[in-house]
Amino acid sequence: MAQLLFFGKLGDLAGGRAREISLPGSKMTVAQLIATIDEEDTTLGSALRDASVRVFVNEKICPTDKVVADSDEIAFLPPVSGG
Amino acid sequence: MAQLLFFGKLGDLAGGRAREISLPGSKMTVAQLIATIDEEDTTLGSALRDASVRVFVNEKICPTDKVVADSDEIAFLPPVSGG
Amino acid sequence: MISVCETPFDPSEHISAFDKNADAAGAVVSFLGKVRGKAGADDVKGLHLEHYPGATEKSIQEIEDAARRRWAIDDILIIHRVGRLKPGEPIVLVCVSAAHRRDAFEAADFLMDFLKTKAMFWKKEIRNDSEDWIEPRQDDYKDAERWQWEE
Amino acid sequence: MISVCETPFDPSEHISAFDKNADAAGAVVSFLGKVRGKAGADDVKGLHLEHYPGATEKSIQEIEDAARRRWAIDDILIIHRVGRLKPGEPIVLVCVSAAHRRDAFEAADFLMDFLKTKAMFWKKEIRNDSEDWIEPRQDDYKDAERWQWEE
Repeated sequence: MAQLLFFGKLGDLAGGRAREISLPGSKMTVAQLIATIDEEDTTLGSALRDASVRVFVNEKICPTDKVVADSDEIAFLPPVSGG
Repeated sequence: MAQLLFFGKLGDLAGGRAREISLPGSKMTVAQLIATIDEEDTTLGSALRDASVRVFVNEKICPTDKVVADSDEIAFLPPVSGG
Repeated sequence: MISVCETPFDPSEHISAFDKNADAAGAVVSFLGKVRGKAGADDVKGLHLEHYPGATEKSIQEIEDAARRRWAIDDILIIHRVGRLKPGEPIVLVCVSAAHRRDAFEAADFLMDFLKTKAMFWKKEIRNDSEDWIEPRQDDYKDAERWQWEE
Repeated sequence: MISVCETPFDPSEHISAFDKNADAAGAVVSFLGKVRGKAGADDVKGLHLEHYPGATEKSIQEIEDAARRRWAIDDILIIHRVGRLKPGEPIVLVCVSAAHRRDAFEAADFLMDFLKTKAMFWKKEIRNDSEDWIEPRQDDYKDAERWQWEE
């Protein structure tokens, strides 16, 4: 199972910080993954597509044409605000 | 008696931080006072005349033509260095 | 040292230990950020702070490394709270020791600017009748732009 | 609060008390200056610091007042040692609390620049085989010139 992580306001929209998704043998890109999510939940889908959202795969920033696998951790990060 | 105060390197030159001097009924200016000191001790006298030295009379900065009285506290301040 | 902690911390304890270790340093600057009980006219009941365990620490380490490349620094301590915070509680503590005060001041200032705009934290402000995810203010971004960030 | 003290002080005690009082503040910046054991290649055995009782406190108060006119500050603490100091001992502690971090950082920086160049202290460096009265370095004057001093 791939692990999806939603931080900040994205977690509120997703109804939880973490979600598992099965990507067995898929050649899905991050963009395609977001499209799949969008089919079920347009609000979350368009929030994930926002230009301010960064995608990290296994803790490394990635473009949305990155192909993801079933063992990956895929994190969606809205603008940060520490301190 | 007027109280003379010498700070920092001026105290070392004067051989002490404080000195009393009698100025009864005098109309001596600070410049004249320095000249009097210079007669006895040229090294100290010329150090007191250095452009970097500020003169405070009763804790207020004064020009050297300020007339000083027997009850005054006259302080000679070389460049400061705190912190 | 970098620490992300889930429970309240006592800043003076950490500052004290940091000072005692900073034996050769001439200057120690510390910054403490606390939850304010006001945001504009509204009362703030608290903050909720999230992080991305592992990745957040890495993002802070990158900020520390950038500061060390730029200034002559002896030591750096960064502690950042996450979880639910009440007004008055410390959010972030940054300590920097250096031989000279300018290095310590600028590095602490730099660290805070990027902890605000680059470190992986997300902050929700909890008021009596609403909750809002906070993003850095324009001023925060402007502050961070004063420095040329070098990867 | 302004304090000129003849005996060693524990900075963390004062920082701790200051933090606890700074309830409404969002930001607390502290600066601690310590005696370094090195000056260039030479070992420093200690410092001797003189002040002008009364006038010195007044000169510090003027610096604090100037900072308060310039930034939105909640509270300021300034402690300065005088007398004979050993390497590692605190010379000066400055704490500033404010609603926002930029005010606290800049005010602390400003206070230190003028404590170095305007407050009435005189400092002698004691080495193994010599003693020298120290004057501010060119860098100290340049730092202070960054701010427009307004009487």
